[in-house]
Amino acid sequence: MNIEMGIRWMELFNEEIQNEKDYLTQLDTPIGDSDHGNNMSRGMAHVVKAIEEQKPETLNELLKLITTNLLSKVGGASGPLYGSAFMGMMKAETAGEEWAKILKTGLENIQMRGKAEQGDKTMVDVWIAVVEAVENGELTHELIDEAVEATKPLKAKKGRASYVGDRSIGHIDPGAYSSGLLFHTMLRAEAQ
Amino acid sequence: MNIEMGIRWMELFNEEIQNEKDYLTQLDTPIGDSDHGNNMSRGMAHVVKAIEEQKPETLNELLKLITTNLLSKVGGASGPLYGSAFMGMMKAETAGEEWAKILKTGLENIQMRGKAEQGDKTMVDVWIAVVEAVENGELTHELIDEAVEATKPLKAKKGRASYVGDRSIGHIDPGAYSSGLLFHTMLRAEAQ
Amino acid sequence: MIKKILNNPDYIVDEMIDGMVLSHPELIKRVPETGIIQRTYDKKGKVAIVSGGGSGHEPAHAGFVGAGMLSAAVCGAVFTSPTPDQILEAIKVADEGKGVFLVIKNYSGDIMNFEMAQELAEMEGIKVDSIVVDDDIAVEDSLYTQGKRGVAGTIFVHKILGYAAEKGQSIEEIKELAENLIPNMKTVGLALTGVTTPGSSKPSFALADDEIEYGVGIHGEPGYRREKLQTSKDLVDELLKKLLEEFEANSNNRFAIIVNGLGGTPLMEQYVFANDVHKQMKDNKLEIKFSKVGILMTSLEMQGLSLTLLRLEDDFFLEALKATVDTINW
Amino acid sequence: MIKKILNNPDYIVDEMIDGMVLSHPELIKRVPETGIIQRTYDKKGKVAIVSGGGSGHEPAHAGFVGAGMLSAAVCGAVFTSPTPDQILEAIKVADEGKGVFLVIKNYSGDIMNFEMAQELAEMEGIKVDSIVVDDDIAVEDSLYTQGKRGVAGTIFVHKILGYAAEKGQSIEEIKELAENLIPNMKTVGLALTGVTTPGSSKPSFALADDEIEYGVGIHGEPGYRREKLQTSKDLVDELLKKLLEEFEANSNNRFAIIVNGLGGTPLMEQYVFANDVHKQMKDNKLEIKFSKVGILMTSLEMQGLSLTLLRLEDDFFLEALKATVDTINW
Ligand SMILES: Nc1ncnc2c1ncn2[C@@H]1O[C@H](COP(=O)(O)OP(=O)(O)O)[C@@H](O)[C@H]1O
Ligand SMILES: Nc1ncnc2c1ncn2[C@@H]1O[C@H](COP(=O)(O)OP(=O)(O)O)[C@@H](O)[C@H]1O
Ligand SMILES: [Mg+2]
Ligand SMILES: [Mg+2]
Ligand SMILES: [Mg+2]
Ligand SMILES: [Mg+2]
Repeated sequence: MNIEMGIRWMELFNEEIQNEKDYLTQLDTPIGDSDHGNNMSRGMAHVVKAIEEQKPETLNELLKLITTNLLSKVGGASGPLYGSAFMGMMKAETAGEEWAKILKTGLENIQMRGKAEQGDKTMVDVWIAVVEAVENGELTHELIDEAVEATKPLKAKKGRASYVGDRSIGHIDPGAYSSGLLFHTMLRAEAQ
Repeated sequence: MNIEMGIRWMELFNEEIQNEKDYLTQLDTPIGDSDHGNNMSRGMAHVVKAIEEQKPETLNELLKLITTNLLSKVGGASGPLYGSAFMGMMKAETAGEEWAKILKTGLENIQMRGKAEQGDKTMVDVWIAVVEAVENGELTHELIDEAVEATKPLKAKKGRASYVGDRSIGHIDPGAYSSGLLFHTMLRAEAQ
Repeated sequence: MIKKILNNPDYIVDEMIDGMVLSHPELIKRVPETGIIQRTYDKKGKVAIVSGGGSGHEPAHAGFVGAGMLSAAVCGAVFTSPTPDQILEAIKVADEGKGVFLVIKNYSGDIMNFEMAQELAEMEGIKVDSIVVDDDIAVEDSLYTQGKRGVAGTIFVHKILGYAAEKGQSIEEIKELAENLIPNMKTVGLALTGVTTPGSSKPSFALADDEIEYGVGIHGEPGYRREKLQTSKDLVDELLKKLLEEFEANSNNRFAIIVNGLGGTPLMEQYVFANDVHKQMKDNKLEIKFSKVGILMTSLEMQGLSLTLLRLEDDFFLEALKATVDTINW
Repeated sequence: MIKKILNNPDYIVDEMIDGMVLSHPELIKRVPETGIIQRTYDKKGKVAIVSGGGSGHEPAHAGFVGAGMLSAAVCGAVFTSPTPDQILEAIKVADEGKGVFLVIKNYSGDIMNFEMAQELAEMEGIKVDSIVVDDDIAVEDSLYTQGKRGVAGTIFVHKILGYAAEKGQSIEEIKELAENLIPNMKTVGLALTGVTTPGSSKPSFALADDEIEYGVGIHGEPGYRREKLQTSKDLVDELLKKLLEEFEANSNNRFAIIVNGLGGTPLMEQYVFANDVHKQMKDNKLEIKFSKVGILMTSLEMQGLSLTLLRLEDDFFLEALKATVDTINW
């Protein structure tokens, strides 16, 4: 990952979020409160606008910008979680870590903030699968899709979806889906 | 009219009102506020209950009982109007007037209270037609029906129906219809 | 069918009154076996302000009974004026020896029942006077109709007359105040849905999924025009234009306003609408000195709202509106 | 499609806040370019109580900002917790030098955002403490869920802590009071309709024309059971049974209650329901010392209501509830 790739990544991620905004909200309807599409769309619009205006020149500047914008524009549960993820990533980047370790630190920060474990049917499930695959150099689009899809049969134990208990079974977790988009676009940005 | 006939009249009128309660409310929907059925039903239920309990022995006692119950139980526009009608009738009866004159005094009291003229699309239209026919000794069921039906093409100038202006045209006036029931049952009570 | 939380439509008003009194015993009490809600407040030899009308408009009027506002409110059946005997009883329990002033909304039924009660009370030696509120400009005022209806502006009348009474004004002064107040107050409403009375199966009128109706009354009376749903800005534009036409050109540009929810419209939407009212009044160089936003005079579960403008011709109006009162819902 | 009065769903909260502030400039002001509503009331060196959360629950929380209740409220997007920077800013503007006490509803989003704000404020040297309100017993509390939600009871928390702050209690005393209060307060709700967020085309859940749902949340979260519509008596019976099971047997039988309309249910129905609550509480030999009926914590235009019981373990609770405040909507 470098600064050009990182900017491309955010542009692609924003495009996907705007395209899939309604679908994200739709996922957040049976097991949530119908706002995940709006939340991510608002946040990512600000991220790309800030990139255009502030023209970050290093990966570290970019990660910092992503962090502040997600933290201050998303709100809800996903705002502090994605915000914490990028804050952790920024710190690991400052410490000179490599990309796999950077992503892993992002995941650790999500878990520190949200206390979710694997199998709780949250974005954490996707992050765990992705971080492991990146560490082994085997991240693929298929693997991401599978990790997202794998949240479907689970019963939610964290977040709003936990309120509906057994009725959360059979639905993809919206935060898992948006994290899927994050990593799909990461792969595409790296490949370009 | 005498006390037995009068009691029969109220019993028959009450039956019709309860049977036609929903229809009266339906008439009061496009050009009113959907309560004429409820109002008349509540009032007449109290009238027959009071007759059973108080067993009036003269026509005058009966008219007084009808007056108080309609005045204190109906409310809305029809309560004071029917109440005033029977109050006038009671007074005319006290003065020893004959039935045609008694009914005419009822009508006068309605007009004194409500200020409606013939053709304003109210119960007054039916009362005028009926009083005239009784004076001439030619009241029939057909004549009553025609008087009720005749309110349909009119534009309302009094009461709630006047708010809808031209849109009141084409609907039978609910108070005219309930007055029609009053006089149909009067004829039937007299015939029995 | 519209879903409602109730037991039996025939007892809905009765149970509602009991619910109010049980919930607020420190402020109000029920005159037993009547639809009269009276304040618990000690009598002090002042003029009593009494109002009433059909039910289904809550918090009007019982929610405005208390120190500084109404002495008593008479609750009729749903959308049905209360009867003269009930109004008479309210006059009697409210009287503090200085006379009773009735606030009547301009409907045939209300006028006739209150008039009869007034006659009966006067026969019993109680001094009674009254004012008829007819703020709803949606209906044309002419010799050939009942005239304009009384709607949400009635709450300002309660507040301002209630203050005058509390200040110790005589019934004659209150009458004069009321006669100054009414011509300066105009209201117009709009509905997103019709309304279904408890126990009926059909709404008063039906609007399509993208329709609104301008100029509806508070008893499900249809209005003056049906249109496609528009933005809040455009709704305000229509209502404000309609209202301002009714005020004569005048150097006095100070107003008090009510944005009144009709029962089913949430506060969020009422405030978005209020924001547009404030902005457009400013564009018209008109100053808003007092705003009241919320549910004050409703029509059961109707979605929609009304806008009231009161021109502050008299400084006393504003002083009265700002005074604190002790009621459930002001 | 559900009809709403608005201009653009993206600006609905922004315009609502402007509408509130323009309508009540004597009570509240907006911190420019934020979703923060602050009271105009002079600072007096007391602890500040700050609350907030997603919008769409009006009058909560901005309607409870004012003397004797909240110092500030932070409004997030519709059904979306506000962000840490906004909460931090609210803490800063509210602080009177004696520390800031946060009232947080138990949702992942709220907890995380408020927690981050608290960390940031403490880094800036402001004393901050907080309580998490989780009164909604419809959701089972277990290690495997987020736990119970914070709903209408939150308004009693604002009122009681606001009174304590006004009385000059320290942040430690307020924390202790809050910790005594929360376990004594339980709420459960029911819906007649689902709810549609501004801009979406589909409701959160759909109920048939004769169905209700017990145990819904205030963000369109479905509840614990769906049934045919019943009488008010039966609805109260179900909710009360469910609530009373949650209270340990106790010699103290004095309660305060909230009958809270969810946004689209008129006051008339709320009072019919309140009447049944009062009667059935009495049948259970439980005494109601204080009632609050009306719209306090809504869910946009949802039809339905919730019932809150607060056991009056401490005489201070009742004293605080009865105190007068100067807010728009208490
Ligand atoms: N404690 C948590 N840990 C990890 N992820 C969580 C947690 N709580 C919620 N989430 C994620 O957040 C997503 C919901 O985000 P969003 O809808 O934007 O916020 P909210 O739930 O506040 O409405 C869920 O789908 C889930 O993936
Ligand atoms: N001023 C009036 N004079 C005569 N009849 C009237 C007048 N106003 C109303 N009515 C009659 O009353 C009927 C309506 O009665 P009702 O629905 O019970 O009362 P409300 O109009 O108060 O709801 C009308 O159909 C009409 O016949
Ligand atoms: Mg969500
Ligand atoms: Mg009628
Ligand atoms: Mg009526
Ligand atoms: Mg949310």
